[in-house]
Amino acid sequence: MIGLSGVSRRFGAVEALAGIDLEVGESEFLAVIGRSGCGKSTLLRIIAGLLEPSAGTVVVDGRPVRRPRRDVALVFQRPALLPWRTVLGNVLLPVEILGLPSASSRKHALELLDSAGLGDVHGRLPHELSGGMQQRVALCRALVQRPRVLLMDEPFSALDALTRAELADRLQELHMGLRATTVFVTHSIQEAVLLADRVAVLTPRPGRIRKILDVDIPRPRSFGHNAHLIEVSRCVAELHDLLL
Amino acid sequence: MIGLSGVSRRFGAVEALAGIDLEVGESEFLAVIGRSGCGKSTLLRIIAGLLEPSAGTVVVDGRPVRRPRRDVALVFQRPALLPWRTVLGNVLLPVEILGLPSASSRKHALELLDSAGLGDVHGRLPHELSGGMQQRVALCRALVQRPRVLLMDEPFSALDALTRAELADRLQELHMGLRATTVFVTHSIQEAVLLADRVAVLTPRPGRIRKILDVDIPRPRSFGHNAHLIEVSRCVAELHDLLL
Amino acid sequence: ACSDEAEPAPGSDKVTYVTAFGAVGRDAFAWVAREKGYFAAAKLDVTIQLGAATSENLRVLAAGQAQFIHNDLVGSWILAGKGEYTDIRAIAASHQQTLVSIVALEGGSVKTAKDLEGRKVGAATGSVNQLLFPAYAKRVGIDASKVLWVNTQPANLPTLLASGQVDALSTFLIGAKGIEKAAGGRKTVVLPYGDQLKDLFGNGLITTAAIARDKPDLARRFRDAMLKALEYTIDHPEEAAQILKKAQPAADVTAAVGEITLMTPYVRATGIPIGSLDQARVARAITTLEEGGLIKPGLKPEAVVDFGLVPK
Amino acid sequence: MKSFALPVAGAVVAIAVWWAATAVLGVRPFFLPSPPDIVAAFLAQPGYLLREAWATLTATVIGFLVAAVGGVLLAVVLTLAQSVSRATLPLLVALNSVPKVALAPLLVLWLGFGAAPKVVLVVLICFFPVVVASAAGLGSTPAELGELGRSLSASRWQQYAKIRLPWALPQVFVGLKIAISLAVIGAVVAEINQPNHGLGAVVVLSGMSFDTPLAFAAIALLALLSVGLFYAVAGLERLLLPWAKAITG
Amino acid sequence: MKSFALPVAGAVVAIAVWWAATAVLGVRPFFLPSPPDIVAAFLAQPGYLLREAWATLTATVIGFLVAAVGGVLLAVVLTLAQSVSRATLPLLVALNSVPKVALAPLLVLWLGFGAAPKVVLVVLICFFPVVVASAAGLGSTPAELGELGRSLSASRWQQYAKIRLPWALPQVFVGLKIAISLAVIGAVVAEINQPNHGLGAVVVLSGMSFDTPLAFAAIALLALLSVGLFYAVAGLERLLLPWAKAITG
Ligand SMILES: Nc1ncnc2c1ncn2[C@@H]1O[C@H](COP(=O)(O)OP(=O)(O)OP(=O)(O)O)[C@@H](O)[C@H]1O
Ligand SMILES: Nc1ncnc2c1ncn2[C@@H]1O[C@H](COP(=O)(O)OP(=O)(O)OP(=O)(O)O)[C@@H](O)[C@H]1O
Ligand SMILES: Cc1ncc(C[n+]2csc(CCO)c2C)c(N)n1
Ligand SMILES: [Mg+2]
Ligand SMILES: [Mg+2]
Repeated sequence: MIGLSGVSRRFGAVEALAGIDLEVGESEFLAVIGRSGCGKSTLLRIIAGLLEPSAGTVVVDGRPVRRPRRDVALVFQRPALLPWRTVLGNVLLPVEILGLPSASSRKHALELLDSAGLGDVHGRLPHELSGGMQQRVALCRALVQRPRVLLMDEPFSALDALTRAELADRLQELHMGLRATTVFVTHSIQEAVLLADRVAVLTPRPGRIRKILDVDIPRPRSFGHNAHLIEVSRCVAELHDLLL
Repeated sequence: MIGLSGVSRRFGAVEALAGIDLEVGESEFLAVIGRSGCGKSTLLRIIAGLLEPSAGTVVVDGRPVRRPRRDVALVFQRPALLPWRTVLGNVLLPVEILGLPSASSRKHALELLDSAGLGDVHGRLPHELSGGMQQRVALCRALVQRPRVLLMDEPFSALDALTRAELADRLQELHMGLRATTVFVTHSIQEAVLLADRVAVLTPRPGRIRKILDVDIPRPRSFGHNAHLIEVSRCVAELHDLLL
Repeated sequence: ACSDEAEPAPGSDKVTYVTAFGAVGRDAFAWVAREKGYFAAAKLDVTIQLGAATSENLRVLAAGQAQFIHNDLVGSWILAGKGEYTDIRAIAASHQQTLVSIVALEGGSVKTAKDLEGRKVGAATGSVNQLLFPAYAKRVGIDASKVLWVNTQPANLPTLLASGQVDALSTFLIGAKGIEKAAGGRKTVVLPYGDQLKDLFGNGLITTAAIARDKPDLARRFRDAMLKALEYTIDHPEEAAQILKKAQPAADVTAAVGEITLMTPYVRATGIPIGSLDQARVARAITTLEEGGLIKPGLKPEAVVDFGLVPK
Repeated sequence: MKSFALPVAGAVVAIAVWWAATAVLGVRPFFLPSPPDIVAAFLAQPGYLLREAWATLTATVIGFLVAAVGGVLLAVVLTLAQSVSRATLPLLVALNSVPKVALAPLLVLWLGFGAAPKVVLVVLICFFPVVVASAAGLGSTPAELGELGRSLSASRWQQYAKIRLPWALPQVFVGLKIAISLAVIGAVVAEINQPNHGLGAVVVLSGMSFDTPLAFAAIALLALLSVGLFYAVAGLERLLLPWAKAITG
Repeated sequence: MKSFALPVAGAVVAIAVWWAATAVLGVRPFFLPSPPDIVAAFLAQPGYLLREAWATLTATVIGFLVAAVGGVLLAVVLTLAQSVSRATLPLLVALNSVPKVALAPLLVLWLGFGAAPKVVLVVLICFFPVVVASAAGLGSTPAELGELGRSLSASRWQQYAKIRLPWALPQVFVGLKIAISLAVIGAVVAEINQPNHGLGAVVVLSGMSFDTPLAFAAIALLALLSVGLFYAVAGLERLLLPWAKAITG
């Protein structure tokens, strides 16, 4: 579904990404981890077609990426909400822009907000929300368009452990339902292991792929009850060492 | 050092905090955890003197808080960097405003940036930094003023596990050196247990103090080697249940 | 234009003079007076400022920013008669009759004054041209109220007529050459108010009552220098226009020569010196204004003219 | 209640100072009339003055609305295509620099004596601030919101309608607030040039007949009109953009 | 290089259209001179025209600088104290609404025939846009940066110097760009009223002598002057505020 070959990106003198080769299969869930500033966000923005690589090619669904695609949704690292729209209005933005059926999308949006614990605040404006609430709104906004490819940049970073676990559960369900190809940047190794089929580990400056680890733990996974403790620990430990 | 009694805060119809009673001793490190939107940021801003409580009183160092104090530093949930200042310029903002000695502060700032892994980017502008790098700049900015009270709102949320661990180590050292009274909001239970003398758990909407847990693990603590595994696990498990 | 090029003699009196309206032919004599050294000879250090319009000039005079102005006498007296600017004194008339006229294009709908009823006539907003029109209309026997006035700015008048937006203008007859130029060379029909309202003066030199009272010698020296220059100007229109052009490069020599030539008969009338202001005529002029309802009865000639200072 | 007290107090103080100045310095009424002179002049013919004020108001408002809509649209075009902006902005600046006083007579020439030249002058005078402020606003969308629009494959039109224009509105209103004041001036300049109707005509005609108090009564009405229109625009801003106030501090 | 090509192309096209219009329609030079007429008028007395342009330029620039500094300071005062703003803003709007044409003669009465009334008129005409735009900019600090300043116990002065004013600069420049165009107009209005010096005087005087090509030569110089000044301000903005461009998209 997603193929990168030899992708590099420079910002002036700074080399952010170098020689990235990566394949993400249809419906695969790939997590990306790496040190802060190693180029994770840059990688996502390149796949999303928001940024041109300095070298290399990006292919999504068999076609080279030149501009953003309508079937790809991106959750930004910062919520990027429109301050003049209510929570629901923000979630419905993609619906309006992509021209999705409005009645059913509205229902869908409200369901998503509900399952993100925001059912009762859908009429509020973003500045009235806490940081974590804003982040969840941004997540709902990406999910509402039922994308074929879902790119997420640390979508749970501002969330407490519990909310994060709940949403991770929900995301797994969704993933299984949508079968969207997912690239998920996270700084939490646990989260990567919990959610991903494979985990790509980037090296710091410039970001290169150090290793891609397969996570062979049966789904649905969870941390709540200490299921799969050993496999998870093994993966976490390995990833931890890889990050160094 | 910090005393809250009967502190509540409403935003219109929304009750964010209700009846908070809290004492933080001189040089104590208190972690605050709670579900997203439960009022953690609101609590910090009230202690910082940025927000008036709707009811109740806040005392810092024996005096009621009416406005921000010069010996209190706050790390915001969002980096809040000045886009026209370089990284170093941003870190030096409190130095200029508080009139701290400039030569030594500059040295101090550069040391802080170095230890946050930003030594080589101090001349860049914020928009050239990754999300995690921006967050670290904001952290350095708060530390440069050597505050007596340090209030931190999820300062590591955008950081990968490793950077986070390094900075947590560094923060423990600093804390032991500065002996600053610290209130540290986090959504990571592990982090709370690693760093705090006590952990306050807030209930969701409105935020009340459900419990304050003492963490009796000897310092310096760390997760890297599986030291204190049992105590840590016990604390983490208890906090996990308390969050529910 | 602000400083004299001819070196003023030491001990000269510094005065500021304001032209009637910008820097065109009718005002050229001020620069002639300077260029020919008449000011210097009279121990005057004159700063020439360009005037805006009748009332603006009077205001500048009243505010003490100028000591002498060149102004439309009829307009000035109307204002004096209304109780405004009562402390002004004319000391010479540069035009013995008013230059206000009806101007139309040859071949147009207005050939004589009789044709004006029901026509659009353009005039500078609120100008003396409009104020005097009822008196003129009465003399030529038309109904003044049947004329449709179009208010506009002075500079805009020729264009209005040339483009056919109005049928005629009420303006100074010396502008006729410019109007012909604007109309692409078409000739003009000129109907001077002066043919009917013979007692009204045109422009004149005006100073304040205070100067007339306290510094009559200064006023006389200034008046004589200016009148000498005025005479020289009408005798040498081309040279005067060149002098004007030298001081004011935006001026146009051809247009200035045209104005000077056209105004010559109004400057030099038989039997009286240039600049003359005859007391009996002034009284009749005031009567004309009173009859026209332009001022209330009671304005005395001495209140607007200092007859001790007029040329004899 | 309280929100009216301060502006009224400010006006009262200003009028008192003025009154005192005319009384103490013994200024002649035709240089500067005192407030009671002006009130008297208004009360002598309120119907006439209000009718002329209405004429000025309508021309001002129509011209302003045209300029507001046109200015925002032009700003959209200018920010859409950098090349268009590069090629036409200098011309726009050059055209704007032509003094409107000099233009007024030409407009009469081209458009006749009706309300048209007045409205056109209003449009010309208040177009530029709207364009400059709107273009600045449309160019100030934060990078993250710009990326949001692009990531959704929003069309140019959608990016403007849903993101850039709403974001720019507070700055558009800066342009509108400057423009509304200029609009009144534009109407008056046209009326001064061609004084058949409106408060500008009253100023000119009364000036000609040296009725300074009447001229000042007209100027006072003009000032009231300006203040009213300015606050109408400011009020509209408040109504439309509560979020803009909320995210600043 | 390329950055000059487009504006020049725009100007060339505009001049060509104009030229063609005068040639095809056979417009008489008195009404609308063709470009060569105007160039000829300029070449007939370039020294004179440039000297007058210099007079206009100096008055414009001095007045603009005074208004820029004063306007920003007043905006600071207005945003510092809501009560001051409430009490004085309406007066400011009212004063601004007085047509500058009507003011010009009064300024000559008060200040004489020198450059003073011209500079004052420039200040008056371009003060308001600077104030409105700067006040809007100073009021638009994001809540988080405002809190940052407060949390550091920054004094009012420090909050403005270190945070609010730098943040407002892009909007201050909107005001300055509008103001610089108005400044030229203000100088010209003063010169038209009192035509002893400057390009405005050339327009009036040549108009009186029916020398339309000369008037247009002066107007063309005015346009050049305006464009030059506008781009000088825009260039300064670029120089000072690279960050503002960088965080938008
Ligand atoms: N300005 C405001 N207006 C209205 N409601 C507000 C405002 N600020 C905060 N709130 C509400 O107060 C509650 C607490 O917000 P707060 O930001 O303190 O939460 P938090 O615990 O920091 O959450 P998070 O972990 O997501 O950052 C939330 O429900 C939020 O919607
Ligand atoms: N616009 C830019 N100009 C200059 N440098 C940039 C720009 N954007 C990113 N960079 C640099 O590219 C590198 C990678 O940035 P990126 O945002 O991709 O990191 P990241 O892996 O997402 O980090 P984090 O985990 O902190 O979000 C960083 O060193 C950053 O400074
Ligand atoms: C864009 C713009 N143009 C003109 C003026 C002001 N103005 C121009 S001409 C004139 C009358 C002069 O006779 C006035 C007041 C303005 N304020 N803004
Ligand atoms: Mg990132
Ligand atoms: Mg928070």
